[in-house]
Amino acid sequence: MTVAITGEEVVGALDKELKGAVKSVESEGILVQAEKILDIALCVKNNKNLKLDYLVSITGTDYIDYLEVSYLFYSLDNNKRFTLKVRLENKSNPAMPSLTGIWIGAELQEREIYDLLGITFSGHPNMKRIFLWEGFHGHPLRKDFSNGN
Amino acid sequence: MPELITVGAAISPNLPWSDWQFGFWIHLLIFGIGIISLLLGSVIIFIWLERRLVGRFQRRLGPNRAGPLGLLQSVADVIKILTKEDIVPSRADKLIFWIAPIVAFTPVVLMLAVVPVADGALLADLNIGILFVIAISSITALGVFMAGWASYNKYSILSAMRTVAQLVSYEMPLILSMVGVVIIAGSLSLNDIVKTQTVPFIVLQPAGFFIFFIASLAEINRTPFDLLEADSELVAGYNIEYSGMKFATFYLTEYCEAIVLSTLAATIFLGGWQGPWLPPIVWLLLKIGIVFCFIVWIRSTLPRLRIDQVMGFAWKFLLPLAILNIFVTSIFVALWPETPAWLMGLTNLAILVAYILFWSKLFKPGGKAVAV
Amino acid sequence: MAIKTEPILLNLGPIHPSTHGVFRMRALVDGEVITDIEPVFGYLHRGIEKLAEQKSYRQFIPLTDRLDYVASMNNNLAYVTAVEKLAGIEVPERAEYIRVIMSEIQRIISHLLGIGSFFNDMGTFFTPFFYMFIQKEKLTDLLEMVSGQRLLFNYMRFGGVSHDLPDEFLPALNTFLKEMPAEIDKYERLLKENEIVLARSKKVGILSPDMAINSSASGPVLRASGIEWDIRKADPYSIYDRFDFDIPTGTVGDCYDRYRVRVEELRQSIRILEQAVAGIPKGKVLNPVPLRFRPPEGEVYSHIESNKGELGFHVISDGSDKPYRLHIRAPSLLNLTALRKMLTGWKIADAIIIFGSIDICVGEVDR
Amino acid sequence: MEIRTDSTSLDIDRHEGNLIKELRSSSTKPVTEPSGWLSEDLKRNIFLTTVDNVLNWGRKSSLWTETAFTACCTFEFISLSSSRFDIARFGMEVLRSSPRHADLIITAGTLTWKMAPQIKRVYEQMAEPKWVIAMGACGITGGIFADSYSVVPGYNRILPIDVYIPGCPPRPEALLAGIELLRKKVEKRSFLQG
Repeated sequence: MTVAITGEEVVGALDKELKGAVKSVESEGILVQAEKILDIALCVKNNKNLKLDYLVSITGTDYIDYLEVSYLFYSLDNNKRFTLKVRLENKSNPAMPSLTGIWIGAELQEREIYDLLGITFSGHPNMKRIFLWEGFHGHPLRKDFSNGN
Repeated sequence: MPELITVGAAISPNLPWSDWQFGFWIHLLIFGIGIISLLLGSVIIFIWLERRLVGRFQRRLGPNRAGPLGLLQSVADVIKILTKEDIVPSRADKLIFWIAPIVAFTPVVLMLAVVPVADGALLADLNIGILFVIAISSITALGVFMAGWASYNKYSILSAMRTVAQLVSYEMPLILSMVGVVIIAGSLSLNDIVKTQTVPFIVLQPAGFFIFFIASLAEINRTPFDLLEADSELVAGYNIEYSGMKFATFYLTEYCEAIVLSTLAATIFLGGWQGPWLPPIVWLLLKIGIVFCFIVWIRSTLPRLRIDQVMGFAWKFLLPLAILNIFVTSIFVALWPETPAWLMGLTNLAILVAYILFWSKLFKPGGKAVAV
Repeated sequence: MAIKTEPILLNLGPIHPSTHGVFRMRALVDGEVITDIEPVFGYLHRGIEKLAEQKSYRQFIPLTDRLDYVASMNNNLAYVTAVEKLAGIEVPERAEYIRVIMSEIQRIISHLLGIGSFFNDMGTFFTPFFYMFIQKEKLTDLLEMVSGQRLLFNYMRFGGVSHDLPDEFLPALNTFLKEMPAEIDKYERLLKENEIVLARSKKVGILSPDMAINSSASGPVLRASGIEWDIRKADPYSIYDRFDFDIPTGTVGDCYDRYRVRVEELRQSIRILEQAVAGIPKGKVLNPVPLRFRPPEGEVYSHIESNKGELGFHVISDGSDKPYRLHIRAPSLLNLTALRKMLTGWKIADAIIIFGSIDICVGEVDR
Repeated sequence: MEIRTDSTSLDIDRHEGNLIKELRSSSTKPVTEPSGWLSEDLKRNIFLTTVDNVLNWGRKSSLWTETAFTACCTFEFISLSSSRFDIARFGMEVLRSSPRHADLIITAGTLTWKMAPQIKRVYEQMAEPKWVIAMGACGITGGIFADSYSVVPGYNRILPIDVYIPGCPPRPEALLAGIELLRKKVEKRSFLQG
């Protein structure tokens, strides 16, 4: 059984590194500041106890007031999973650091989020539309999207 | 050596019209028409045969709706292709684009000029028959290259490059594999070679046949050497931009080549028209059919090699073996001309087996480049 | 002295015989060698994730069929389990058994096609492909018996499956299970030790274990690199914890290993099917759920080991009858992450078979 | 227009994006279809000569298919060409990947706007005479995906369709029936008419 690591466990394990970055702690994950995501991701990956070395999935969601990006990690050795969340309040020009430097598995998923939700990931080697064509107007998964002409 | 070049002198005295007044022209007419109609007719049959056979290999029926047993399938294909629109890409090299199919097709037909269908019954009994075949057969590669180059298409250029590399490499073992036969027969004329085969040369020269068959598979671009067409890589290869009649010519060339090389294999190694009871031409066609079916069998079974593996196979495996074969054969012929056929054949076979075993020990499959 | 060469830009796809649908690679080639390559996606982007937000939970089931259309039952299963987890719906035991049977049949179909088209890419003239298709057709008949469709089944429902198995199904499946191992042995005799297959696929397109983990590869691609990670074992969903099977792994992570892993998985699937057929209980197959049901507010990520890898559904509910957001973690897309690194430096012919050995389904890549 | 030959170049993407936009804005209505061939177009039928018959027999007996398949329906087409249904009986097992050699496009699967210029281009590259079969619901109207922002509602927006085969996906038998229908249509073509 893949057991979820609770937010408290992670905060406990990474108390020093996480100082000030955590916004709130949930049952299966933590919500962190967007600017600090790179440091935190590195911490959870390299921490000997956590060893969250496998990036499973990145989901972007449009919650009218803000955009949320949630990262799901596994630890293949310990059979654990863990969720990191980031909220972006600036909906007109959302941007956050890219995780491609740590997991290249993030490359296509971040492009997908850029394409469908319009979040720019700084530091991504190839930040352009992935599914839709250049010149497509809008981002389909935004709730205010109409049709794209 | 003027008599080598004069075709008139090459008419066999066995033929009834050899001493007629316009015998030479009548000869040309009869055999010219004969060869072309036989070739085109057999192409139609052999394409049908291949499609039916491949069908059977794949546990299905194959074409059976057009005409009885689907025999008219190729006729339907020809009618359709010939009446299709003929497209010339706007950025193609028009002149070369036009000539390429002709350059590819003509030599294939010419090769049959020196193949006997019965004793002395051939268009030109050149005493350099084999040399003629080799010289002519390389021209097809030029046609294919011209087609690939002139099409102004990236896939066809890649295919053209592969053509040159592959055909030039396999020309070497193909020629050298026939040298053993020539040494034993003591003649370059195909008519004489067939006549000396009281025992088919495949028994005397199993290694020679092995090399010849593999090299000719590469020459006619059949699996596992079908890199020029390489459906799954290069889409359609050198003829990607051709449509209508010109494409039909290439399609025809491909099958004619297969038939002609089956003919050569039958003539040089399998005793040509020789055989009991049946008329000579039937024996020849039967042997061609057997070789062709074997080619089809290989086509429907094996995957394709990569370009560097294809080249490595020619230069590192086939060429040394061919040279070894010539060496051993000439020792036999020069020192012990009285050697019985079975001993000679057995020695040859032993060399072939030992060589393959030796080479397979060195062979490491996989990786970026061929490793031996 | 090096010859000065000019690289050319070669377009492989989207209409190309061996890009398995409408995938496209823009390759910069120097002669035959690929110096750089960029996969181009989106030629089958149908906006399934957006359509999910416009349809009710149950209306979305047929759309999941069209993700990985080679194995649509698996997509059904992944989606249905996700929503069941979200709403806390119980599934009858017989239905769980049926789900496992369907999922494994689909895995066999998908792997047969994957292996077959891999050899097609290698240049065999359709023969292995058609041999495997004969077996695939037998399974398709079985699935048709159950669902009435041949490809896109729309069979699973929240709380079970849409209807019970017909009486002829289990005997027919048993017959198939008896003859299938011999068929696999036949393929093995033909292909496993073939010199050309070895020469083409051994040590070609190696994906190292570190790279495989780092690039979020999953399924046979990950296992071929030597990592023993199978969600059926690691996080058993449905009733997979009751079955006895092994996780085949590769050692090198080359094309040959990926092919071997798929063949071994065929055998393991047959093992699971045998156990499932032997143990299937009687009973009802569906705990009815209202047509327009509203799961509670919340979010859930649920995953299954689909034939291509980890297929996950991230469903976010706002309490209404439509999903607020539905994200599909598509294994085909993520297995392609490392494609660029795997292909650079290889010849065009290798690129085709490396791509073929990853075995993607464009419907799932682009969604 | 000069395009940088760099595989990651944005220029190519922009160029292709413009093509898609142009096509999308220009194809808001279905292409008119060559209809009326099944109804008794007597005039044309009377003038069918022996030449026509032979030509049409050749054409209908060797319909080579272009391998331009997009999505799910592909598998039903492959089923049709595999050992069980064996389309080779009609001489159709020759799948040509080069549009220059092909006579028939079977539009197996959903068409997206991103894919549309490519399909149109393949159609334009094919040599006359050529035919199109719209296979499956997506090929006819966009099917289950018709509401989507990126899906073309039916191939008839960009190509003239000869035969429609409904189903999602159509069974191989249905596809065979559609092909039989197309063969009937081919038979009615007159050489003079082109």
